Amino acid sequence: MPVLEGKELRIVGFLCNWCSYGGADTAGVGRFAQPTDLRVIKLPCTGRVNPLFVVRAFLNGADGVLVSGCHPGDCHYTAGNFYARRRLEVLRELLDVMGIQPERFHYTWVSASEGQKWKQVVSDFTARIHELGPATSFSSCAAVAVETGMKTAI
Amino acid sequence: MNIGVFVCHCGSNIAGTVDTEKVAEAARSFPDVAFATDTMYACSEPGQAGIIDAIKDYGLDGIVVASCTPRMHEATFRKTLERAGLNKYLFEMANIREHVSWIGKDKELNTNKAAELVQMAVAKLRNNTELHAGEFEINKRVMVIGGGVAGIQAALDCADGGLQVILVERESTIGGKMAKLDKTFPTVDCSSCILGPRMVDVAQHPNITLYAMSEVESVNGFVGNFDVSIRKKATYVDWEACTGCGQCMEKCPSKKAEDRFNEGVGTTTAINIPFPQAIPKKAVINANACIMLSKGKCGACAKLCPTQAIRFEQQDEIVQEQVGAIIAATGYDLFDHTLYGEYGGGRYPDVITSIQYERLLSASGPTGGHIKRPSDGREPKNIVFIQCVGSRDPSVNRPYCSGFCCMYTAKQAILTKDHIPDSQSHVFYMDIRSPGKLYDEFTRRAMEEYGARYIRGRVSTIQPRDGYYVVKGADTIMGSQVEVKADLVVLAVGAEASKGAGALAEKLRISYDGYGFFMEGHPKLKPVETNTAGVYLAGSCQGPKDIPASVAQGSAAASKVQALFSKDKLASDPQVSSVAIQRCVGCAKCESTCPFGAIEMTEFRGMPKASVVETVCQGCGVCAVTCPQGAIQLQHFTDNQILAEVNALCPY
Amino acid sequence: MTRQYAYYPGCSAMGSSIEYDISTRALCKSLGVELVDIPDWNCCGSTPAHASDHLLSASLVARNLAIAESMDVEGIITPCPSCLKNLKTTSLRMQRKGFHEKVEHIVERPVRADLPIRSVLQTVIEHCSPEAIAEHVSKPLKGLKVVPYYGCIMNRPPDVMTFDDPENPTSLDRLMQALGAEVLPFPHKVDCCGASLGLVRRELVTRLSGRILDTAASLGADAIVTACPMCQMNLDLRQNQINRANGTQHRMPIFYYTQLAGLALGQHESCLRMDKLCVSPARALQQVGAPAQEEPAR
Amino acid sequence: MPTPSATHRFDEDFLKEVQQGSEQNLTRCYQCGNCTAGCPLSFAYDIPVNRLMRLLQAGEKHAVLSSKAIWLCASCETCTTRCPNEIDVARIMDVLRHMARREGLVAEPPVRHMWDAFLSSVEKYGRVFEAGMMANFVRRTGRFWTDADLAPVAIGKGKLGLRPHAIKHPDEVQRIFARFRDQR
Repeated sequence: MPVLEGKELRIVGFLCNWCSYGGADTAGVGRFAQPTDLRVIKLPCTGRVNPLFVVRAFLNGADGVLVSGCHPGDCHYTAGNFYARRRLEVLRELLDVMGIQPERFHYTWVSASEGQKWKQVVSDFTARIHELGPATSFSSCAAVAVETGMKTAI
Repeated sequence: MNIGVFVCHCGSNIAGTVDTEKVAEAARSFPDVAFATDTMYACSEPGQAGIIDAIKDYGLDGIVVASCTPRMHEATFRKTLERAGLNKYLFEMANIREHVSWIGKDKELNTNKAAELVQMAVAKLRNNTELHAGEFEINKRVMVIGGGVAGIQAALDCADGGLQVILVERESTIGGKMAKLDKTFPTVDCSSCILGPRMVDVAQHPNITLYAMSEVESVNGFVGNFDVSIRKKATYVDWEACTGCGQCMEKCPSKKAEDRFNEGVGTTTAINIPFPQAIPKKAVINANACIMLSKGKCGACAKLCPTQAIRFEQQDEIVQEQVGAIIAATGYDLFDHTLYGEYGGGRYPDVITSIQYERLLSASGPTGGHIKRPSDGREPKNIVFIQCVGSRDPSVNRPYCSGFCCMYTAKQAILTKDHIPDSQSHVFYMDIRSPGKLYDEFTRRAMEEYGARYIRGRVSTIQPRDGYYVVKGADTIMGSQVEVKADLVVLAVGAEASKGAGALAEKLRISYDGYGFFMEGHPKLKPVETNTAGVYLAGSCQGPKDIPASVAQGSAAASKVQALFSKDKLASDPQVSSVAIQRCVGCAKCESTCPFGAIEMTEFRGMPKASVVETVCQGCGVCAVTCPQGAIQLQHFTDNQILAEVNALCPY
Repeated sequence: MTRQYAYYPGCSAMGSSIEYDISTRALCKSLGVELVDIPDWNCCGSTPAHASDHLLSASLVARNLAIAESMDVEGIITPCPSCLKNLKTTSLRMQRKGFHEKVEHIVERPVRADLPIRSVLQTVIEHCSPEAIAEHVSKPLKGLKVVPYYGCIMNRPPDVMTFDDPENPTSLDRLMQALGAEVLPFPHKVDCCGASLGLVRRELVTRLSGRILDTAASLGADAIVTACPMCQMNLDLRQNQINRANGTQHRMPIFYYTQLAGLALGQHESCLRMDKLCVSPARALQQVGAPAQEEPAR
Repeated sequence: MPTPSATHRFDEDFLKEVQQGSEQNLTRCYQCGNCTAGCPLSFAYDIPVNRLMRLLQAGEKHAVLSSKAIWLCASCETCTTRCPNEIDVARIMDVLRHMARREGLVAEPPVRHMWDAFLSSVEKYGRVFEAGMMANFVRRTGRFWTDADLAPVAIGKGKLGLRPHAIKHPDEVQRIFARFRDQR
């Protein structure tokens, strides 16, 4: 089922189960109104986020990708978010090369208690993506090329 | 696969802003979906029955429920599947309440989003496989961190239930804040008379090992098998030998040491036993104040100690303990009133905190229970109490109500009248918050029987004027300024998270809120659990609480531990990593990245291979991203499963 | 090394607080703080302006800011807290685009509103530090008991003034101690003396200022040290009015801190203009062995 | 001030105007009374500050704008400095004075005259001419003996110049006043 033309853009979120997913729940329980574009994929930890997931999302037509986990030091698995930070920093460098605007990608830390902050993060990022507008789509062959290149890069 | 989809109305919580029928209809067009319907309350008895029937009637072998957050009801529905004879991991949830219906009003957008989340769940479910939990042994010992009234209650309940308890206390004695109180509201019974016996029970209980002057250094492992290292801070006294006779205190020449137990009201000796009922009743040397330790000469205590217990050379010591569960009961600290420059910022000797006043009231306190002004030892006649100092004050980032100040202030006003019959108390308050059994009656007594004058308004400033203090406040009900002459001003300082709470939370891997209070598992339904299995909360470390509430939570946490330990083995979570041996090239990258050391390198037909120790793996999935071959995968969160979700959302 | 600042004297410097201006210039000179007057500066509008309209108030200030921005200086400094509050408030509010445009439209010139703005007191304290000043003291104010009176707006509101503690400022205390004076703990450091209502409601002023004088006297102070022209004029020029209204006999000298500093640094009377004070400082000055002033005309 | 009746008309536009003009959120006030407690001039007010804040919340336009208190406020910033909810009360008092002027409700005319006298002096010379301003004020209020006792002392001390210190370009300041007037 497609995004509602003109109303929404395609934004994918990868959230860790312990902090940010809880933060998003807290925002919901607090009835903090947010734009509806974002679709959340729940993972145990941002340490599980393979940069490939992000790239695949973009290649398949995502207009924005948001990754959010526990604050540094608060990781439920002690170090998962540090691994995530390192990998995502590398990814940010590569996005440009792959022809993806780096501004379309953002990662941040939101704890389970920070409902208000989560609302802010979602609102700001969604606004940013709407400013950038829809991403240019990739031809399937280009996509394959990029992904294989990516695999070797990481 | 035959997938059944159930879209929950949650009354009007979801159906109010999501067209659940439409979502169900959309779901029918998704691959492998054999059955889809909306339902009033999926979690209710009939709701679950409906799911079970559908599984039977339509031969479903996978279920998606679109309702609230999985953090709420995933466990519920997994049980439902098991009751229907399905493996509980053939289940996915779409969160269309917290993430959809509660955060947006546009029904069209919400409905569309809900349908997409269902589609995503279906896509993942199609890649799910049956998983089966293993079992592992648990260590039925429990560690309680913090020896205040909540920790004492938890420790005693666990110990009485036959569990081995490790009680870790930062100070040299247990008792916490309650041990410093003179009387307790609303009964005005003596604090040490009711707490004292419980403290003695702790000391004498065969099942309790007490580490005083100790702090948790690090925590490793997981529910059922935690490895804790505890730092026993140097006391410079051999506690095996020390009998607590107290002769050392009488002879110690250094008498200007900070008196922590008496909250800095007066000073004490460098070698010190905080108070007569201390548990353990052992001497501790304050290294900064000790002449021997700072200047290398003196040793008076060592000379006269009847049991030669003094050890100037003593060092901190690290001890290891294994436990299966942990109860955090680290309590709270009091707001630092020096942030209020308008109240003197600590420059006025006779402007003191409420807990300092408790020490003045206490018969075992520095003044032997006689209320004396710190400045000149005079007995005050006019005492002003100022409430909400560091509570309900956004300008110092303390917008919350500390809950118990109204009550202890009323108590202190009553005790003041008892101590000094010809005294007059004034209480500046914003609102009197006294919900609780016999609480409001108590505050009324302070006014009606003890003549405390309550003034509804905040105090703007306190100014000293020859020998007394002018308290400038407002009476908002009368609609005017009021100035009260005071001999003594008592600030009802609010509660805040105890120092080091954040650091401990990080060691325990639990979350804490913006103020540093630990986060409970669920604000309503999991008041003493945390999101980390095997770690529980008791008392004010979770948020300001009075004594009855702290005790109740101590018992609640204890009973949670008892329930956990009622089984001899725990089911291990099968959502752990596993290695596809034929794809593994034995590069050992995963071994080096695993935060838990859950991966061992083994040999298989002479080739090095990684293998996962399932009971140690916590399921973070860091290894899965590290593996260049994609050989190691996290069960239930495999690359394929996650990419299926991505592709469902981004189909081009 | 010397530092150049755009100097904004404020209207009172031309009249009621001329000795503050003179002694300020002298002190700054001796401490290597170079003052360059803002050419053709105009009145900031003080309370009458901001109490009448914020845009008018800001516009009057903005003209001065614009002129100062054309000078090569580290920032703007002024001895008067009232001017200081107006200048700082304006440059803060002009950070907001809409307001900025309105103001520029009215003053008809570009205004950046980005120069740091400080009081002379803050500059002296932070640029030279009391300790450093102590080394230059040739005539320590031994035995002189003073209470420091900062006035209500030298440090408040804290978000705007961002200098010293809003409830218990200590910069004057430290400076006076460095000069050898004995500083008494004064509870009314930041209390309002009511100066702005002097003309219209004298009975209010005599009450507020009376309390300040009473406490200072009861503490055994030889003098009050001020940093505000309004406060000084109020407590000094009106002291007889205050005495009459409250039935008191205060003869409390009200010094500007710059006068006492100059005195301790051995500056000549022509730099201090003690003769401008209405309440004779003679006794206080004799205490520190300074040449007695002739009893000024009354 | 008239006691607001239970069925008083809540003037929402008034509340909005105050909040926009002062950039303060009045719903933050929880009536602790700290502003009143610290106000040095409360003893002279007809309505204490915290009550003014309450009347604002209740949209009681007339009661607020016709109060003496808003004119006696000395802008000493004590309320602003100590408000636990970080409301800039002094700034609100400013805004109330602005509005009262526009509504022609000035409960303390002398204060207004003094300020006007001050400002017209500034408009004329670019700086305040203290003696001139005094004269102007006396003319406006007919209070001939205002501080008459101080004049000789002040003059004797050379603190009350009898000639204005006009700036070089008073016209620039005059244009500021003029442009300010016609943009309103």
